[in-house]
Amino acid sequence: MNELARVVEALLFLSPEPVSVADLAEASEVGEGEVVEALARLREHYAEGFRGVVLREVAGGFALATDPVAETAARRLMARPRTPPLTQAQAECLAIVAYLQPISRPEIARIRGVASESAVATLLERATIEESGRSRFGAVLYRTTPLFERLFGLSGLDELPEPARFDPSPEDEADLRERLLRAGEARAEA
Amino acid sequence: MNELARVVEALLFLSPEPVSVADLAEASEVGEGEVVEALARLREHYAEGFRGVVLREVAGGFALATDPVAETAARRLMARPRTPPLTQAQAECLAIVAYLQPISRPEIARIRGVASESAVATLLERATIEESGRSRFGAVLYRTTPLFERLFGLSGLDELPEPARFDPSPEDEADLRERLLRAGEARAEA
Amino acid sequence: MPLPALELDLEVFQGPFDLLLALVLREEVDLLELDLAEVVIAYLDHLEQTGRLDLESTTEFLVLIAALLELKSRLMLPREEDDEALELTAPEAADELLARMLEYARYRAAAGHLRGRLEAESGFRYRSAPLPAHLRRASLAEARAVYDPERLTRALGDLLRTPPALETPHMARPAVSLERRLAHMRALLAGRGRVSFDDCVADADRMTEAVTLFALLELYKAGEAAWEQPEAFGPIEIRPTERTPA
Repeated sequence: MNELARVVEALLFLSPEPVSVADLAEASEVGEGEVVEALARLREHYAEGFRGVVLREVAGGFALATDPVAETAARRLMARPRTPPLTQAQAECLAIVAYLQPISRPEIARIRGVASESAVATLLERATIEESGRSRFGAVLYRTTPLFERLFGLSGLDELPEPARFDPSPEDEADLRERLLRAGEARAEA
Repeated sequence: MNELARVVEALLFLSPEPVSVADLAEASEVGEGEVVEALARLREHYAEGFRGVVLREVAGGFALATDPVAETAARRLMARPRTPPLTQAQAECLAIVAYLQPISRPEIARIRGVASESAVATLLERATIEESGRSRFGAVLYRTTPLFERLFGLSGLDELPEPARFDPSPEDEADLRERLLRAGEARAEA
Repeated sequence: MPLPALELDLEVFQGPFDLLLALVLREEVDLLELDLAEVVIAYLDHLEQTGRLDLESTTEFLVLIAALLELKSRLMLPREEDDEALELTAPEAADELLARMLEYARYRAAAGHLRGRLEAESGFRYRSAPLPAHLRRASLAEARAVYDPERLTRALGDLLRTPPALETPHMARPAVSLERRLAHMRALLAGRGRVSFDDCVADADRMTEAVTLFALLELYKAGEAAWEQPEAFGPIEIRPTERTPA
């Protein structure tokens, strides 16, 4: 490992948040290209599956994290609960904010069809979403945080799959329509 | 590196304090002899002078620490205040400390109605608040820092805006601390 | 319980719920004629009979019924000549209902994706150890004013607010409880005899107003109170009846 790679490793070890290539370059007083090279070297060292620590690209930067191989032991040592899993309501609110940000709570409720206060409050408390100004009608707007990207292992929001991927296929949609209509006809004949 | 060495590496990576062989053995559910062997393997990997992070044996156990090679760059990286937007939890904790300082963490939690460790830790980490002695019950007290005033463009704490504008019941004459605690307890019961 | 299994026996319709939806979509049943409260009650009865709560289908039901309610309320609104936004024809309403079902389906699936991702990430832990003391001091010289002090004052204002509070299981967590509004109205009626609805909701938000209206209906149903509204949009006068508990 050359000196720059060593410096970059140390910076990632120290920093409590993912560090961008630009920040690494500025701190090390080298060009971004050199940092990218040093990161590639580090990545070889930290190839997943060989070490207890892995190099990850999350939330617009790079970070070191433990390999899941150590999760059970880590839980015993740290006696700290992991982020609790999301309830269905929380997951839906988070998905809506992630894709439609900035978005207000009334809009979230409109899409979900139910009031979503408690789920939104929990997401705020856990800092996966945060306020982002107000709409022109005065409603608080929400967006996701860098912590969200880190917890979900996203290098950036553009890594979220296209929302259309989750739509029912045209066949399924047509199916749904037809199923409803058929039921209607059966009823009309009865 | 075998699996145990990987687990030990991960545990040392996560722990802010040196970890004893006994604790490493307990968390990994193996004998101390095996941990000592795994540490020997790790030591080869972390031989000083080759990595940005080194394995140290210090009072009380083993710890990972950065190599002095990165000292200057680390100083540069950390010297720049990190100022991402405040989350609601962070803004609330900071407001409580700013208006009521010095104040202890249990009191902050009582006012907010929820545990506030991670938000307080972030504010400490970003040096907008700092410890300021202990209460007579032994709890750590917090106050804002000069950096806080700088980041908020205040020339002194007396420049903090009057709470009246956002106060839902400005006619209430009780002491601010008392009112906040009262509202917090009502929230915790809700 | 799959939703189609819900059998309805309503004034204008008899049959399974999905058929009702189909008929509304094809405009064979007039949404204006349909008593949606009856649908809700039938659903609640059904839940009680089956004795178990399937969150998935309950959510689906809530989404559908909320959509129907909103569409119906828009159909019922008096049409203003100059306000085209309010004019929603039945086919438009039907299209919107279907579009809304599809939109919700999209985010429900996206939610599943996110949960999977979080699960897959659960083994990775990041280091959160504090910085060594000599690195901890951010340099004052590099600090610029980036935050608005008003953000703090606003947060303080939020903290001073006492919540209207209460907890209900899972999904809908109304911020206002029917019980409390009932107690509030009973207290007013016991204290003053006659009250106006406006008195009951003085300074209240819309949610509280809505729940208070439910509370009024409850009191009426229980025979505790009667009311009068002499003219449309005029004040509503409420008075206790003989059966009001002391």
